Amino acid sequence: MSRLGVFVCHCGENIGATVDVTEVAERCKHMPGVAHAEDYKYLCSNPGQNKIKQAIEEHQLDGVVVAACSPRMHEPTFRRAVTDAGLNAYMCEVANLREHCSWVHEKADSTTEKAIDLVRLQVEKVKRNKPLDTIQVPITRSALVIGGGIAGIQAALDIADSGHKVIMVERSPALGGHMAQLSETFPTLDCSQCILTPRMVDVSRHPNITLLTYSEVEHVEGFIGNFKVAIRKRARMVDEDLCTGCGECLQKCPTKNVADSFNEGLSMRRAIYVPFAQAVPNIPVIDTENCRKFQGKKCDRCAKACPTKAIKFDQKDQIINVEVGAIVVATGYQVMGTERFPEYGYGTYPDVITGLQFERYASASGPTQGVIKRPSDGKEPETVVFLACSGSRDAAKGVKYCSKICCMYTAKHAMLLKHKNHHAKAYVFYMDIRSAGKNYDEFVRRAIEEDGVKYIRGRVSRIYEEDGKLIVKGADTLLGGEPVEIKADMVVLASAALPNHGQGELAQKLHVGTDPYGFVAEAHPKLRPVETTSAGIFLAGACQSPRDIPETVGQASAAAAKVTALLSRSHLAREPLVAEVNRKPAPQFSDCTGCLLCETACPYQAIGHEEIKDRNGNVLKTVAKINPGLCQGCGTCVSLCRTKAIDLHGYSNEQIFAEIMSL
Amino acid sequence: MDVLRNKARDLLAQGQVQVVIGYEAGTGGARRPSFVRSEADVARLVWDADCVGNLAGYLTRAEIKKMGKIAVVANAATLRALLQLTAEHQLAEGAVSALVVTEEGAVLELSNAQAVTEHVATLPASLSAADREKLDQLMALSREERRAFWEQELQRCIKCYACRSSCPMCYCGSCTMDCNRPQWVPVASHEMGNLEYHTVRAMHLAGRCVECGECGRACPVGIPIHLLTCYAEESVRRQFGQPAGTSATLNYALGTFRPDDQETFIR
Amino acid sequence: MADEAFEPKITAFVCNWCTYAGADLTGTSRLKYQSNIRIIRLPCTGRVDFMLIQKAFARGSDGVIVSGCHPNDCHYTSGNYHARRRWMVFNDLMEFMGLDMRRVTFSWVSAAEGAKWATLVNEVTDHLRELGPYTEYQRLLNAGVA
Amino acid sequence: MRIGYYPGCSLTSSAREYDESVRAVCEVLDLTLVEIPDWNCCGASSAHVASEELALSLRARNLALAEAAGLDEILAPCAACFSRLASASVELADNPQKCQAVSEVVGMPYSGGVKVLNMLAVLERFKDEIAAKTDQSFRHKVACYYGCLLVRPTKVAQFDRVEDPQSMDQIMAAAGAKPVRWSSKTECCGTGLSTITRTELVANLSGRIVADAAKREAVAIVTACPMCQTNLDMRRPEINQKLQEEHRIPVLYVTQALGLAMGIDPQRLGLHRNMVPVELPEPEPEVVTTDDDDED
Repeated sequence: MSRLGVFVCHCGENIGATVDVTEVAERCKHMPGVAHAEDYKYLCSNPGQNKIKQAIEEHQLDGVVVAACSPRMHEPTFRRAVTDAGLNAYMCEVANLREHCSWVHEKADSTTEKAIDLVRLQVEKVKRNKPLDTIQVPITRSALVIGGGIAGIQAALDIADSGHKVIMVERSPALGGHMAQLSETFPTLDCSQCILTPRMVDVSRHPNITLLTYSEVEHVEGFIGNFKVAIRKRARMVDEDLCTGCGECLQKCPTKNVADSFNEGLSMRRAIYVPFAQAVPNIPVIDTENCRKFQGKKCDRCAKACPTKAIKFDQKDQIINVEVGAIVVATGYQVMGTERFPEYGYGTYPDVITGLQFERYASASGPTQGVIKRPSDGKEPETVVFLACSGSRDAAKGVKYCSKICCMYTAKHAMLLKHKNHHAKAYVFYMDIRSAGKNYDEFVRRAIEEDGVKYIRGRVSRIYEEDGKLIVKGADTLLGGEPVEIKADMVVLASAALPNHGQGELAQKLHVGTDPYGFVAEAHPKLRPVETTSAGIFLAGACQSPRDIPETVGQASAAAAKVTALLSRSHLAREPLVAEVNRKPAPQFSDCTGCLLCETACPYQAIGHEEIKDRNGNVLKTVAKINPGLCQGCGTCVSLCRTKAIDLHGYSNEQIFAEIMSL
Repeated sequence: MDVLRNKARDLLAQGQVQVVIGYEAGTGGARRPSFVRSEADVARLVWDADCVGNLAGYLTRAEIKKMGKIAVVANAATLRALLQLTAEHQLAEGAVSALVVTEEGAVLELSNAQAVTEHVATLPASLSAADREKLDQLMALSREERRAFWEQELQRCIKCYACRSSCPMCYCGSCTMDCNRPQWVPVASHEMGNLEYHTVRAMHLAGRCVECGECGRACPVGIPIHLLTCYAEESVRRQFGQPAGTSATLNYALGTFRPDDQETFIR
Repeated sequence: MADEAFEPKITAFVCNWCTYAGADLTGTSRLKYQSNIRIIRLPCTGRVDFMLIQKAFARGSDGVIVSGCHPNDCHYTSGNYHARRRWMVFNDLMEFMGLDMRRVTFSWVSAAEGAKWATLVNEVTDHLRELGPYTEYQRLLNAGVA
Repeated sequence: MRIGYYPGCSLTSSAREYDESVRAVCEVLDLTLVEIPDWNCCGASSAHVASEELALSLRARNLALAEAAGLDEILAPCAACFSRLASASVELADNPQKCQAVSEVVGMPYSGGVKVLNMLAVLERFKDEIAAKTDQSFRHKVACYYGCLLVRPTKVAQFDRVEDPQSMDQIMAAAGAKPVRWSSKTECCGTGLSTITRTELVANLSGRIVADAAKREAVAIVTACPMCQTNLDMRRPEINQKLQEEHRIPVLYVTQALGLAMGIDPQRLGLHRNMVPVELPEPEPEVVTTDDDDED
């Protein structure tokens, strides 16, 4: 017979006012299995907890019911107190007499009766509790960073600096992401290459970081602390050890008409290329779609030109399997193309370009070495119109959110235009200017006051071509909605920032949720912004929602801190309230019949199966097996199981049955 | 009839299968299962309109599995049961091949799940017209009348569990009824116990029942309990469109979900 | 229940993350509701086995409330979706067997809907008081047993 | 192929040439037009301003007549009729209560299934037959002008792209013409109030369209709406006076242009009724396109 202790709290007046606490304590004394019952003014106070500890020793109690406030409040407190007294934490239950009884009912016998029922309910439950210990899950003390932009670079460096191994996977042939494409960065206008290149070199030189470029995550399985990741390292057709990066092969390639995605299609590149001059690693890649050799034609000029014979046309994709304890998603964003704007010509007007394309024009390493030109005839545009909020904050385009960074980079673009061509005219059509960062608004004011950029508050309804000029039809809502028509040489759309292409598939591979727009979903918008609902998978940067560089770096270091905290211990302690498949002696071995219908129901893919074999290895039975590291204890499988083979610690079938029968 | 026998003889002769489960003439013209293991006994096999029993129930028994490769004479419900059992990992792929006697009298040998799936797709639903009519009749009654009907029927249940042992989908080694810590369903065959047992069984077959009617035929006191499981299966098909026994990799309707499942009663 | 006026006995199975927290909020906002209900805490509505509802009635409840997180809010991402499917089939089957499903209330109550919990409990309690004791089911308890 | 035909008031009066050319072209394409028996005015100009219920009932009656005659699709060549009838069809499509209410007013049952198509949507289905039936003699640069009601509002028209429609361009290309790229496909021609009351507005707006077409060396402007035709064609003197330029570019209905390309006698296409005389220059020489040589 169990020896239980019942402690009824007055909670000052909160419970005592409407529930006859002493009556409850008195009636509990006569409940079968209760060895000791008392009431006290403030059980959660130190003296209150000490009373419980003393009673445990004095009456050799093997279970405790504390009738007080909501377990969501002080369950941990009382469970810690009980452990101090040498009793297993999970042999202590809390009856909610305050929020669920005294505060919501008037003072009456029925209220006291209800309180007694609620205590009896927990008493019956505690009788069937089993002592449980926290689950220790071993951790692989290394991390995977997906994405080689500034977010991935910062996260990888921070984790590597804390002494843990990092594997970085970058889809394009080199690090840098979108930041490498930028000319100068707001609000200080320092050139992006100068602040990014050292970091990229650090990554390539860091002893703890294994850099896999031109590679993608193929498959992920496992759970926090124990992820198994298959990475596809696509064939570059260039042997990375032999290649010295001399660039001889780049000159010899006959195919010169491939649109260069690094320059956002503004210039052409060859079939063998390095994305940009300061690329890390500085090793070329053969683009098999456009290389003649791979279209069946005879050509091996690059191989002939290579002094170290590094070109290997027969290289194959490699699948690299790694084990990591944590994953950081830092896959960045993309900008909406001009083809998504019917009112601005469906992308058919060459001189209507995106912000990223303007960045390439403004960049010294760009197709025009930093001289702002226009795509149609290469002339330097006299009048340039910038359109803020192109596609963002526009339900018709399916992008209701504000892309956050465009107000700042639009002001920067206009400023750069004026710096490079003093008598050029820059107009910006805007709805509201959102420049809320440090020194941000001063930057925009400078563009307006010192550089003479004309800001027009209004939307542009249509752009059409006439005599080589772009007629921009808008309205100026500050001048009473006067229609405005500007004959522009070039129009730059500050188009919406969207989730990067392939973000959806990656999220599915990682079992990570995405929000309705396709950005990675954070665990909690305010309290857990760098974590995802899948334990052990963190996120940083614009993959979660549009974000500028300062915030991205901040978030990357935050994610790295979370990873370092996770990897700092060899084992991970987890709440033991998990489900378990029962086991029995031979010949049945378990109630489970191996139908495995629970496997598909588990939201955490925690249920696999195992084969029970006899001594010489032939399979006697296949039964479900629950991985305690992954199981979060929701109980969906427990109520699904037809043979009741699975039970949930803390909310077992027997316990709940007993609770029902105690009413 | 002899086409079937010849086929069985060949299979046994070539040792492709170790046993052919079919029907043989029972007492008083009834049909009962027969387990032919040698060519000599092949003559016992019969096939006609009375062969309605669902032989799939035997496929999950350990003693039968021990016999080695099995061929089973299959009607529509047996084929559906084969697929559902494969979907629930009770039958290994290709462990059982089905012998189907077509109207034209030819014998098809369906030896893998894919062949069975294609054949099942061509077959009509196996709920008999009488049962269909009975179900509609019951649904037309008011709640109180239905309560009275089932109370009166279930009162006669003696908890012999014949329905459970005859059902091909009730292969569980230990059933909820056998669980006594806690005692989910009262063992006694009083009304409460009977009602809860048949409710639990119907819920356990929702989305899994192949509507073969075997339980209704097996009930010694003649309760139409197959209507309960057929109704539960139909409810799943109507609401979630996932019919049981139509694919070897079917997702169990109550083990999966769609975020936009429509219902009208949740407040 | 000693006194003569009938007071319905109600059992509630609620999920810990939403409805239990919602009921806590009802408490902290000092909203009043009738005290017939007894709340049983479960981690998720996915943990609610239809047999629990049967057992509650077998134990003499006149009404059962099962409540959890709204779809898409589940702490375990899909527990409530699974629960909803089971309730849809269970509801349908009970109607077919003629049981009085007016006595079972399924609902979504989030951690922020303290007021909704209070109104729900009051409404269900009044409705059950109108329906009276669940003699139809409780009569089965001792039917056919000597 | 059989389709309901709703000429509407303008095709039986001021736009008779549109009606004649539609019938001529459909004959060649062997598309039988079944005029809706006893059709009534679609309430285009004023009904929907006066009373919503009147407007809906007027339009619904035509749809009910079509349904009674077993026509599940109606061709309404005039853009305004198309827009009015289509909006009724969309409004009643999945709304049994409204259908019920309207049926009572109209005195005829209407279940909501009739679909309304504009001229381009119908011609689009015959692109191959058009290519086959035309003798490539109409190799002229044309400016395809869509106006507004053919493509807008999107919920009603549900046709082609709003800002840069392509259907008429493709139809004319199938007939051998060369549609020019220009910026005024869907610019307003000044219809609405301004044709009668404020003609100078029409001169300004339509003038821009005509000037843009001329600048692109288009030989003709092609339309599919009587209102656009009126403004671009009949108001040409005011346009020329406003622009101080002499524009003699003719304005053809799409069916008139197709008729010419099919070699139908101009008289049967009603070309003599066009205000700006239709004098087309010699068709452009056949340019044999060879695919450019492949680099070594």
